[in-house]
Amino acid sequence: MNKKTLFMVMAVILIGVFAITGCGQQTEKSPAGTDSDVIKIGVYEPLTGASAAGGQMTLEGIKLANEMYPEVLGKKIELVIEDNKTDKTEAANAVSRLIEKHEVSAIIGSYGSSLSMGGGPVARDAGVPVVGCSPTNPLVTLDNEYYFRVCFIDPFQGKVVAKYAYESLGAKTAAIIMDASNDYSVGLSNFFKKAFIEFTGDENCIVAELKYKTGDQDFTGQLTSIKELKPDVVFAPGNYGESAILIKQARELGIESVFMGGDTWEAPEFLDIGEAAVEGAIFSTHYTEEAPVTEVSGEFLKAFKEKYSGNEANAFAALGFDAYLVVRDAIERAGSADPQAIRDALAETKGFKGATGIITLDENGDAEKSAVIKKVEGGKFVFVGVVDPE
Amino acid sequence: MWNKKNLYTGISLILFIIFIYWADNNLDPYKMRILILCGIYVILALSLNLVNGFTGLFSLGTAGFMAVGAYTCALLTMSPEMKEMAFFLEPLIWPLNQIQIPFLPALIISGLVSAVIGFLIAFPVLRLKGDYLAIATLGFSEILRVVIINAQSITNGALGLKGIPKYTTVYWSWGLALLTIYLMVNLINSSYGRALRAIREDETAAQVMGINLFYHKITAFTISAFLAGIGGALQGNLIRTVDPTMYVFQLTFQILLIVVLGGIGSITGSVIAAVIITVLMEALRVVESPMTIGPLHIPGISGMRMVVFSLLLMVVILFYQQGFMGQREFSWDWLSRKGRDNEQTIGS
Amino acid sequence: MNFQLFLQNLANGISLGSLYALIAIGYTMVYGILRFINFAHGEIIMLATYFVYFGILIFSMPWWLAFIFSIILTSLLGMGIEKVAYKPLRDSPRISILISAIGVSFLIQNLSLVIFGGRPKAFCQPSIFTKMVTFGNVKITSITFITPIIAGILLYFVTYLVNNTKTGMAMRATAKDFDTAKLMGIDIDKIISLTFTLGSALAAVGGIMWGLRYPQIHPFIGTMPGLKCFIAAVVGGIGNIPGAVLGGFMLGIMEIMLVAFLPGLTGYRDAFAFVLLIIILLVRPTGILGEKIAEKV
Amino acid sequence: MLKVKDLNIRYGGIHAVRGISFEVSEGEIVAMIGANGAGKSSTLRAICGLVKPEKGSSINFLGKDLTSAETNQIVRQGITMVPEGRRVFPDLTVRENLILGSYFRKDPQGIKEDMDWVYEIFPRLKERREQLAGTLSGGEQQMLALGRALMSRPKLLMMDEPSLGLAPILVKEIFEILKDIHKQGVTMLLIEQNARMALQLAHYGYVLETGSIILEGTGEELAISEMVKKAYLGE
Amino acid sequence: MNKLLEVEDISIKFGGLTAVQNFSLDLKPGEIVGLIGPNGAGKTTVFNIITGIYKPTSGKIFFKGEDITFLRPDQITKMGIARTFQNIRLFTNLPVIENVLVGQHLRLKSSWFNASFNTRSYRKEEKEMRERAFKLLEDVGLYEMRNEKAGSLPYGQQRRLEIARALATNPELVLLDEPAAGMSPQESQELMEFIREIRERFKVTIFMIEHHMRVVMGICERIKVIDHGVTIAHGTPNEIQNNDRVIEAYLGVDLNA
Repeated sequence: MNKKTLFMVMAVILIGVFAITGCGQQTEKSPAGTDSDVIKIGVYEPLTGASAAGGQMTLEGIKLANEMYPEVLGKKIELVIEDNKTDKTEAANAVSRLIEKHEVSAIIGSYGSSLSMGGGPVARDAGVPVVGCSPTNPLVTLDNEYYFRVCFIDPFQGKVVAKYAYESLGAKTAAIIMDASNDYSVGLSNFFKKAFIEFTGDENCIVAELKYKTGDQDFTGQLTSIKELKPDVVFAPGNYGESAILIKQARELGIESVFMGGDTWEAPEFLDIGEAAVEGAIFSTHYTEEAPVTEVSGEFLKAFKEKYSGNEANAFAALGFDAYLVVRDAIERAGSADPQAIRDALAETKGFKGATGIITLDENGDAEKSAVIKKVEGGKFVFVGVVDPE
Repeated sequence: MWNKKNLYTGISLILFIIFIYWADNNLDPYKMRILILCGIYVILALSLNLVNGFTGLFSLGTAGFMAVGAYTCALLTMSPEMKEMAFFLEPLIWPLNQIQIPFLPALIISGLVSAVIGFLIAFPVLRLKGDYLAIATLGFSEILRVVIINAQSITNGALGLKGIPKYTTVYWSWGLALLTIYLMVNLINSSYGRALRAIREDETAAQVMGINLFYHKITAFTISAFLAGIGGALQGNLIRTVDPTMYVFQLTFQILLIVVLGGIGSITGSVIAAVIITVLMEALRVVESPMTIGPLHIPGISGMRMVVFSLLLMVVILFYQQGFMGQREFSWDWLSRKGRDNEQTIGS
Repeated sequence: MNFQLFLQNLANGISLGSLYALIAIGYTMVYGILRFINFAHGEIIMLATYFVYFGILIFSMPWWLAFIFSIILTSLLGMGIEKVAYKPLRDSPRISILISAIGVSFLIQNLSLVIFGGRPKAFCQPSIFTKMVTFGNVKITSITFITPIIAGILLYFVTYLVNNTKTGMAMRATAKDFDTAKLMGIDIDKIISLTFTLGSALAAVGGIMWGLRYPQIHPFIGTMPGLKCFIAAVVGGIGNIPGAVLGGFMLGIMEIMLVAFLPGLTGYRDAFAFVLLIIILLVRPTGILGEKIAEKV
Repeated sequence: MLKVKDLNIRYGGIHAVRGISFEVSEGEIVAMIGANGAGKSSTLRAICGLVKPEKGSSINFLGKDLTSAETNQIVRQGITMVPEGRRVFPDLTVRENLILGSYFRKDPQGIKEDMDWVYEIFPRLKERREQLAGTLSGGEQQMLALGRALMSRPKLLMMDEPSLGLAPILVKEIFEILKDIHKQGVTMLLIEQNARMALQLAHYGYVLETGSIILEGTGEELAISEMVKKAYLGE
Repeated sequence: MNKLLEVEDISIKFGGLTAVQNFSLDLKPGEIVGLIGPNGAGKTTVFNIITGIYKPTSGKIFFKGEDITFLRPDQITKMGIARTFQNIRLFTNLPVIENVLVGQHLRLKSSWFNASFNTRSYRKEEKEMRERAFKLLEDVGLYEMRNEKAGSLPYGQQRRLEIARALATNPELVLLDEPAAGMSPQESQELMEFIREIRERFKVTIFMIEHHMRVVMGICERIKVIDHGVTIAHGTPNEIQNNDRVIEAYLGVDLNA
């Protein structure tokens, strides 16, 4: 017994030490990408865990872009994909692994602002640029000159929806139901509130502010108290699953207000789960297929339908697609696979034509672009307008 | 004999410190990161083992205490400017928005705050036993998380904190891990440790031996909360951003896995398992990436790692309940012939 | 708050509570016999909804057939889990079984994630479950009526089984005392396995009703209902079948009322359930309807 | 009928039963007496499979080897035991307890007859048949435990300390009933501390001390043996 | 003070059942007193009440003149009452030496902090504790086995160890619950010697439950007999042996009488 245990302990310690120190020996040390004929781009996305859906959708877009544009500077682009398990620690580890073990030139990711914030500091310390696809929390790029994103941010989106509600719908009162455990939902709700008060000039235009938590399924308690107040619009950004059920329950209770939300709603499951109840729901998003902003949009749509037969392209896939293209464009302009050069080129991105629109990165690394407003009609997402950044 | 053992211990300690120093200068940041995490998980595993393994109280509250520690430390070490930027929805309350203190006092305060909360929770909860205790501590951990989500002017709610200074180095993590191991070994071998193990073996008999059950349990629980708070703080300052979604039950599961695998009630086991699991967590990324064996191309299946770990836990608990070490501890006697003979007679 | 609003909230509470009650029956049954918390109950619920989903999607079954298919498959699965993960540990410390249960729960969750993917899927909603009934200003969907009726039928069925059949007696005997039950010639392995199978079937029914009410399924939907229904079962008196139903309704109604009357606290809804659990455990650990268990020194 | 050979039982480091051998013949009442911890209960528990004896032990019943059989199978062979401390199911009614006694039987007619028979022997149980067993007095519980055992229509009835915790008058009553039951053709093996009474009832007896049989003989022989008194009261 | 322990009229009810009724007892320092009675008579319950595990429904208990009726078990042990259990409750996974050391924990002065940092003052105390423990183990003849797991000792030695553990708390009164249960006549004989010895050496009073009459009769100065929770006799061993009610309670009534 004792001998066995001793042996085992020894073995285990050996394995541990080897695993830590030995991993690196397989990869030959060579300055990133200079003489190799591939350029590596890392991807870290939540492929498992609570945000797996978003990560998987984004990845579809990234992979599609890689298939369509597999080369830059005459070299092949290789995607290195790591799962961050919807876990911050893992996200940081994944980024570190991409940089150290795979020596990637640039990184794409991640769905979920909090995961992006997990990876951010690691990339900054290593001096490798990261382009986010859909992390809309302003904190992501804040104080991090190596982090960029191809999406607009929450303050802008919240404002866009408020503007549309006030100007186009003529709304005077609004109720807010937010997912308090979801930074996206909290951020959007707050900026919507600020903007809506500003537009209406009425301090009391927000008639109710209620909360729920990711994973909740029953919202009747919150909704019943809204019913009495009869607000013109209900702003309820959140995960599409919960939001669809929320709207469904609202309709069952006889609430007739217009429901509004953000880009997360643009998923086929939102329609599947919400069925007839989500008819008339309005949200802001990144792009539209009805009115392709650029020629790339059309190209993307066509390719997406071919590759993922039958599936409608969604905003996350489109953003993933764009993030890849923005990185590729930066590499091209930098003329090298050196991370620092790529970062500098990224910071200069201006008027890049992506699938989701024309992207210009501002001094924070955030995309300045127009938002699209869509509405659910006849079981489909229908384009109703564009709101430009001021 | 005693001196010889101390000598061995001293030599291995020096070797280990040299290794750390070497690693710090030679390993790339990715490997260092894992090495640092190993140290943090050692602390966390010992924290859970003190309560679950040595005192026999099945607690599942680690994630909650880690959250308390991480948030406390983050709020104390972040610069006022960073705080102002991060709290863009609702400002941070005074005086937290003005404070910035060095890492060491912040760490200690984090541990203390976590300990105080652990103490307050222990009061009602420790009257429960077995799986009720488990579910109640799990409940408290979840309640702490809900509070963090909702107390926006202190924790920034779901937005989390960002821009926490990077203080956690390998010296901090392994330094504290070694200190924790040292204290834990002393504690467990001391009269208090014996009292805790006696409680685990037989509560009634322990009580009749004059051991005040409640006092000892609550102290063990509080110490455990303290250590979990320290571990959480170190982790927070390593990742440099915290938010409530980090502290879900999955985190406790990971630490429980370490404790069970190493042996419920063995410090040595916890330390070894903490290192193995942390390294495996990374090494097993292989099973998730696409593989090509000859003509066979296996697409990567993400999520396999967690499947492997769940399976591992079940296999250990079903077929090898003792884990690596059972309740045994490493000792230099193992290496000498005499000690081995001695061990065998005990085992028979 | 006017009276109609109160009624509406009450209806909402009953709707949620009846779902809790339905799931809690299965929980309490398993606990009653084995005296351990089946952590994996929530995951069994989740799998049941997926079975329905795939029954309809792959085998193009009509919804009712898919329901039956799912209930059968889930029962078999429950039986399998008991055989593999719990039976070998029957003589081990209770904590080992609890750890094993946590392992099973994580294993199922992660395996589902690998197999089914993380994207939420829409659960089928046959129209008879979604009809609206209106009383004045109070609106109620038909499922709100159907769930309590099913809960009632199952409550009656399970109570009848446990109280009036030989098998039920054997279950109660096994719950009290393994050795003496064996002396009666009862094959306790069989009885425990049967209990688990039945408990899983009840979980499947609960899961299906849950899916009909909240038609979104993903690998994590079982977790919260699992925990909440455990709380409901404890509140009612764990091991006590009518208690589980009572606890379920209480928890559902209280949750809704908390949200309705104290809108400032809506964010603390989950915390409320856990606080309730801890209070009950401390004040009356046997629950509202539970019998007193004298502890032997 | 029952042959036990070289029975050894160990719990951890404790050697509870040390290689005892004995027999019970059909139609007999055999008593096993001895102080607490002498290994009597362990012997009975091993016979019905509730504890596993060491290798080399052999338990044979009506020619069948039962050494490593499962309890429920052993019970089906016709052995039943009234456990120490009665162990009735407290939250089942008297009637339900009795039905459980006949759990594995498939002859409804026979079960009904036996039920009537048990009610005949214990009229008090009949009066209380819908009461929860937990609400019965100690003596009534003992009757119920006995009745429950009879419901399996056993060939061999084993009793573990039927007089435990009962008032002398009740003990006497129980023993009278045991006599009656025996007259109906049930073989019995009983463990008792209440030595005098047990030996008066038994045809043959064994005296156990610390896991070994130190004395055996017919009931009368043992009843007048000074050794027995010594073993109990000391000198 | 000539009374060490006074038990005044204690009764306890579990549900409707009276397990012990009006039990009284006086113990003088240095006595060995036995408590006997058939199985299930309520003997262990009396022990459980004295040591605080059960609270009596009525009645009072005084130890060295102080009311200890409602103290916690650990407080009672601290006052100087130690006990063993009928079905040996050692800390089976701990070594023999640690079982004894646990018994000394209640006299520990050092704090958690001192213990964790293994300070000089703690080391000194630990050393003293160990020395005392070694001495105790020598006295009871278990020194050689000090590093064995308690659970792996032979039965007889486990019994001894349990007594040693009780003595480690430095008691004035030791309650022994069937110390000779499961022992061979030879072992019982040794045990009797042992109990006498520890009384002399540790200056303790002993109150014991025993089934083995040979043991009880051999060493007890006074004996109390209870049956069904009621005291049925009280006296010297000789008186008890010839008491009809006792014989009846033990050997049972005559069926033919």
